[in-house]
Amino acid sequence: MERLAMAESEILLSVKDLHAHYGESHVLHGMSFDVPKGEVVTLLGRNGVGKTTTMRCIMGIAGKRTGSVKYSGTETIHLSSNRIARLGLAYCPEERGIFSSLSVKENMVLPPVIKPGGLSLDEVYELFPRLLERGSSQGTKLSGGEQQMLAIARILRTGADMLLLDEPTEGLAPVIVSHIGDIIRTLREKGFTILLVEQNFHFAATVADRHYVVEHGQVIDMIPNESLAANMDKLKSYLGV
Amino acid sequence: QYSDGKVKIGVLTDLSGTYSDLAGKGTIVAAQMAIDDFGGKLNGQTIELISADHQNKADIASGIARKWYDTEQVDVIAELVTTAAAIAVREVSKEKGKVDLVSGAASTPLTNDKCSATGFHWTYDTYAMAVGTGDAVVKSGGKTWFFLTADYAFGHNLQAQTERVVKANGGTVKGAVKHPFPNSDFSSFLLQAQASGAQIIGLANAGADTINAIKQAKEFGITQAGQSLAGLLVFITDVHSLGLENAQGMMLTTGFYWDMDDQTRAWSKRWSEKMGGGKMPSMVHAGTYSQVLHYLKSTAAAKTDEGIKVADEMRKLPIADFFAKNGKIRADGRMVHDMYLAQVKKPSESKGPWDYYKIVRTIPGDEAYQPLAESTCPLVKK
Amino acid sequence: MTLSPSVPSRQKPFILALIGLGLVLPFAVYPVFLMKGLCFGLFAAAFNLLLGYVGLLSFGHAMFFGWSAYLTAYAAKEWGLTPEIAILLGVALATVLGAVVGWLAIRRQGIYFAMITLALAQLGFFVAVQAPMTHGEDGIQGVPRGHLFGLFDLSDTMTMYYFVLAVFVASLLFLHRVVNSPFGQVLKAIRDNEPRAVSLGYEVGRYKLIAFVLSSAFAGLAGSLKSLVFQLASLADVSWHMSGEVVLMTLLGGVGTVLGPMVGAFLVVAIQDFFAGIGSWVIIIQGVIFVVCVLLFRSGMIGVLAPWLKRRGITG
Amino acid sequence: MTILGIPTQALFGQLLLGLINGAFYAMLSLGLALIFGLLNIINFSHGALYMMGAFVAWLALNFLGLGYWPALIVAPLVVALVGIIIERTMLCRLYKLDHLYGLLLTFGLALIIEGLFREGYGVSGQPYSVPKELAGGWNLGFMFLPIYRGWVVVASLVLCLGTWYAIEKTKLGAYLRAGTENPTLVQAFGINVPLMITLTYGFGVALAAIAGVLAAPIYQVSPKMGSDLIIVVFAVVVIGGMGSILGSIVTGYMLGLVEGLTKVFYPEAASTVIFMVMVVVLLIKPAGLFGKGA
Amino acid sequence: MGDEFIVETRSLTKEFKGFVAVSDVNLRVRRHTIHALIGPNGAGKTTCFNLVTKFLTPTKGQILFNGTDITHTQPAAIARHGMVRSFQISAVFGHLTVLENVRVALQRKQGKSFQFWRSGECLNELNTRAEELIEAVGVAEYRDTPAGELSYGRKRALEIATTLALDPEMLLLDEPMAGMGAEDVRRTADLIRRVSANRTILMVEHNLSVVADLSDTITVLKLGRVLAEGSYAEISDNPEVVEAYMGSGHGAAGHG
Ligand SMILES: Nc1ncnc2c1ncn2[C@@H]1O[C@H](COP(=O)(O)OP(=O)(O)OP(=O)(O)O)[C@@H](O)[C@H]1O
Ligand SMILES: Nc1ncnc2c1ncn2[C@@H]1O[C@H](COP(=O)(O)OP(=O)(O)OP(=O)(O)O)[C@@H](O)[C@H]1O
Ligand SMILES: [Mg+2]
Ligand SMILES: [Mg+2]
Repeated sequence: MERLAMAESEILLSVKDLHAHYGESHVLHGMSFDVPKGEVVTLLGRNGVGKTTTMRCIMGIAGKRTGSVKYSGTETIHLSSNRIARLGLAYCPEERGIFSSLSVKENMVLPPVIKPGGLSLDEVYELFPRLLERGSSQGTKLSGGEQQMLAIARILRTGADMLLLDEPTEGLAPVIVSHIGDIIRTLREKGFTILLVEQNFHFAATVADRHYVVEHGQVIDMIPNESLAANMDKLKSYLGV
Repeated sequence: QYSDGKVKIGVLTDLSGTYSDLAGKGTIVAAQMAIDDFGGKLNGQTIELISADHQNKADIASGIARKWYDTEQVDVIAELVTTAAAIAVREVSKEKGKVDLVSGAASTPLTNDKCSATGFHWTYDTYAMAVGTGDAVVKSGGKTWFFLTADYAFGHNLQAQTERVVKANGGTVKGAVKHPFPNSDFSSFLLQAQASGAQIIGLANAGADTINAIKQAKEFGITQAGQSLAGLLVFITDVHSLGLENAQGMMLTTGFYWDMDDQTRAWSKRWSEKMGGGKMPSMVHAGTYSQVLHYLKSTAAAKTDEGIKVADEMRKLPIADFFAKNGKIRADGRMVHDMYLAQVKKPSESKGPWDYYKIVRTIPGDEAYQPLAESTCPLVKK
Repeated sequence: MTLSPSVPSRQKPFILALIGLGLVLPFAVYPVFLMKGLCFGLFAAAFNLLLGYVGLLSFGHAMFFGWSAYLTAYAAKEWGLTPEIAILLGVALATVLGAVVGWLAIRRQGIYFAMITLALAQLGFFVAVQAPMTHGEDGIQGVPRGHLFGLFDLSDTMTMYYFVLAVFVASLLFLHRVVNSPFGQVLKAIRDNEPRAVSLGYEVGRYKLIAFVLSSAFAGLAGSLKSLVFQLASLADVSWHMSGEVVLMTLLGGVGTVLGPMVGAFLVVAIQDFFAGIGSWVIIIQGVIFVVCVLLFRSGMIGVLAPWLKRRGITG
Repeated sequence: MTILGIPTQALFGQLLLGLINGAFYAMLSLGLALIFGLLNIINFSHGALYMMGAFVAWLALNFLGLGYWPALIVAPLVVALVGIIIERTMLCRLYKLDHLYGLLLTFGLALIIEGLFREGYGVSGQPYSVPKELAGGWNLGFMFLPIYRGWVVVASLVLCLGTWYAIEKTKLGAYLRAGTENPTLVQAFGINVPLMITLTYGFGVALAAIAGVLAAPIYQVSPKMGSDLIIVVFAVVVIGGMGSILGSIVTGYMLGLVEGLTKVFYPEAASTVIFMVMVVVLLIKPAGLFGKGA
Repeated sequence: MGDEFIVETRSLTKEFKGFVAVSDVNLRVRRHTIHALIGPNGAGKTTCFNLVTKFLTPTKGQILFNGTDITHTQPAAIARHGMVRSFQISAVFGHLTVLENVRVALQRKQGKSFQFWRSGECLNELNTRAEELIEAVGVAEYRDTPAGELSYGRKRALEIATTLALDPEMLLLDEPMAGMGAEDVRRTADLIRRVSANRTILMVEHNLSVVADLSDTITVLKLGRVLAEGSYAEISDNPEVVEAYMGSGHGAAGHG
């Protein structure tokens, strides 16, 4: 509790009344939530409620967006995505976004280092040894899970303080999932702030500090991880489990 | 009897393509000058002029001709650079019984198997080119020939005509190479010509192709090494863009040169002014003037705009204007007039802009053009 | 290749009104111009079958158009065949060429498909330049229109017009049918996601080939008609400019729409017709129109008009 | 000595000439491949911009008195500027769409540019003379090689290899390639993709402009010089493998040679042989000689 | 092998430029069972799938389906023989509506697909069946939405409906649950169980609770080779499997 109180004074990312459209369809209806510095925060919700869209809005790559997204005090809603990234955000997309014209190694070193403080290449390979073995292979020739690893691995080098991970455990073997859990915890120790979208709330529970529940493009509830057990029934009904 | 009470002349030419300098807008201006000089009116009605761009394509030419005859009450179509377009229009004109006047196109089929009772070929043709340039070159010692030929009907036709003249004069043809049309790089073909060892490299092409071939021959030291080039169809506009430096000494045949006498100079000056200055007319421009004027005179004389009657009248009337001093039209539609063999001046000889030619010889019309007896035109009674 | 979505228009009264218009129009507008529009409209519609519904951009359709035109012209002029037989011969040639080119090209996609078709069409062009039968630059001129079925004198412009209109309407209805048939549905699926279609058990290649052959046959039909209307078959019909023109017509009108290609064709023909007299400007104006269309009216004329038509309840 | 009835001397000559043509193909297809690679746009106006390069040189000479060497700098800059304006005002609206729209737009632009130059300067071509320093020629024994043509080959080789090195061997190249596939994501990594795209386009057309200046003394400076070439250059890019930098360079030179040989044995087919090669290559190697994947 | 096994591979091997992705795999899938293929990432599961459905050509080895050798059969033909697959990365027809997506699959059996002269109306007779299918996977409310606009999870559901529409004898599902919410996972699992009657299913899935729940037999691949095979209980007792795949803590990080 004490930590939470302290965190409130240090909000790293603050989303207020965010709206987004894809063409005619209105997808986010006034999304608002805060991510305190140094925390791991998840967005939970059923399929299609707008979790991915929220992440894309934060990164400035969703079509039409209005409202406010502040990152460490800077309003980003009108910035282009490269400027946003340079503020210290890094994004691991749901569809992975591995480049087929680049080798695994090239994919790995592609995102430019934005600030010091990221992991070194050796550290990254230590976390994902499989990627070293397949280094010269064409990016998209990797298996689904390997691509997922690569997508996470490559943003760890950039030195971004805040990581946006969209379903990072999808398609990964259970060993690797728990491995990723370890990594997220390690990153949190190192002071990274992480916004996580997850379907698997059992997993989310092992890494997160708090959970926002999303429905119809809005945040409808916030559950601190400590009180997750107490709120399990409520959560299950939100997620339709 | 004027069918619709007015006379309307269509100038169909290349306004945007390769031949738009040697023909193009200048022919419209020339036709308008002919109308003005005629008095601008016929039978109390203003003579109308319309023009269009056939882009050197047979299909466009034929489409426009058809539309003009069907919907625009056009009585005659003039100029028609490029054989393919000229033939296309000839077919339509024949079908509709209208007169067509060819100035820019070169090939001899227009007065042979493609001839018609209402079709005329005015300014020059490949036969005349061969007689002029081919003959002169052989006689001045160029006995062995190699041809660079544009690979389409016109190029083949020009090569064939020239070969005939060369052989008739005791020359020999060592070979020929067909180059794509259009073509910008002649180095390879020139090298083949060089390897043949022929004294003369005959350029059976036109416009930009000829220009490029000449420039590149110089670049590759072919002329310096003793072979000569013969441009078999060269217009003054080509000489202009080659520059005298590159073109000097070349023999060429033309139906008209602006600086021949007072009449030609006067007309050319007028034309040049109307064109905005800085240019002199090619034979195609002058020919267009001449043919339109003759058409108008004949229509007035025939007192009708019915194609076949006007055509008959045209054959009867002699042609005497600054372009053709003693022209006459034959049964096959050929307008026979004197041609000129010219040599391009050296830069030092040139006194000013467009002072390009020395006229070497006048070729009498009957010698310049294919004898009627050889024509394959069905209209020629034998 | 994903292009603007299709705008179905299946309202019968609207179509009937258009046909009615087609019947009376030649009394107001120069019929040869209308015939040209119809021929190119048919050509564009055939092309659209491939681009709009299979997502294949052929850059060599002039080959079918042009060679069919040549054979029809040759058959009518040199062999003196009646127009319907000459047309059938032309279409048969286009179909065979379509089968060969299609067989070679459909294994590739996207830009490679476009380039293979272009390359093969260039070979076709080369043959046309070299073969004596085509008369090179001059083309086959003065083609007799002859008597349809030995009965109707096509040299009469109006008779010719109604013949062309009939063929056009029948062809367009047929193509419309193809697009909305079970076969057409599979084509759309293939366009969207080819491996998935394979996994559902469709021999993707065969569907594409059939579509290609149909498209080339109709392109051939358009070429044959054109050669009779203008009594001329020329190199322009087989050149890559013609292939490019049909792409432009289709895009201007609206890809994947039934009426779009026709509208585009009339538009292009009208532009060429209207600006024919003014030299280089015709090129510049065409260029400006393409640029404007691509930047502002991307879904083509029909795509832009569709919402408007819909509001008025004209199209479905 | 003869090979297939052609004296070896002549054969060498033809091969050398082929190489010179190849130098132009390589420079043009390189720019085209670069633009296709990053913008996914088939730049139909490439030929027109090449022509513009030559015209800028000609205009600079006739109106500003700037000679060949300054033109070699000025023309690419001017054309790159035009390219950048085109990219910023028009092409940038098309990236999310099918290639086809880019093709159409640039096709339209090509018509406009070419039309304007035709309107202004006619079509018969303007002369542009070889710079004094490069006049004359070497007698190689088997042929007379104009020094200027030798210079063209050297200049083109240096340019092509330099570009290739910058793109394949540096980080910049990786950005370019990744930007082709998923520009949104690359930008979300903090790279200014729009700027990169604009500069690439500018560079690509500047290459075309340099080729144009190099061509001016050899051919006429004519509004048509680009449209004659563009289809062939497309073929070169496709044979090399769309978007492959090395592919377009090597194929450019190679096809120049093939074309040169065809001119000896069957000149009528010289303008078609490239398409024959293209059919064969694409049937055997669907992605082109140097292309990856299909 | 008679009737017992519907699919059998013999020494199946696939190399990519010197890298062996699948090595000497002998897989036997018993008729009318649900057979799961699991293994660490990059073990070669998808590659195995691609080999069996002929989207890849094996370097070595043989594949039998219903006793016939299909090693050299075309992929589309395999689908017509009754073996249909889904894809790991979702695959729908983006411009077709949800209903049309399913109908495209139903249409194949109808046998009218080459009939380009027939009106599309004749496809409406398939609507009832198609609606049942989209209802079953829970996307019925999007019946007329273009599939491209669905969220990821719903695309997956639609893909399963499309696959089922072919009523295949043998179904290959590559990670059918990936990206699905817990709710959908449960519904899809039910669906798979329901459709498994009279069918054989081979599936790749990382969601262990689903695997445990559904599968009769499990084959574990590792580095392209078969590591173990058996029921869930047998597999989860195998220390090698636990180490290579499940991870010691898999209970804690377990799937919903
Ligand atoms: N490109 C698009 N065009 C139109 N609608 C879209 C598009 N992408 C997403 N949508 C719609 O936006 C809504 C939110 O999608 P989003 O991808 O953000 O959901 P999500 O919460 O991430 O779901 P999932 O868990 O399935 O990934 C969905 O209803 C979806 O159908
Ligand atoms: N076309 C290819 N070229 C080269 N290597 C490949 C190719 N396809 C797959 N591989 C390699 O083969 C191995 C097995 O890949 P596969 O996709 O079968 O794994 P998987 O078991 O399905 O893994 P996941 O659970 O992550 O999806 C991987 O290491 C991958 O990099
Ligand atoms: Mg999502
Ligand atoms: Mg896999």
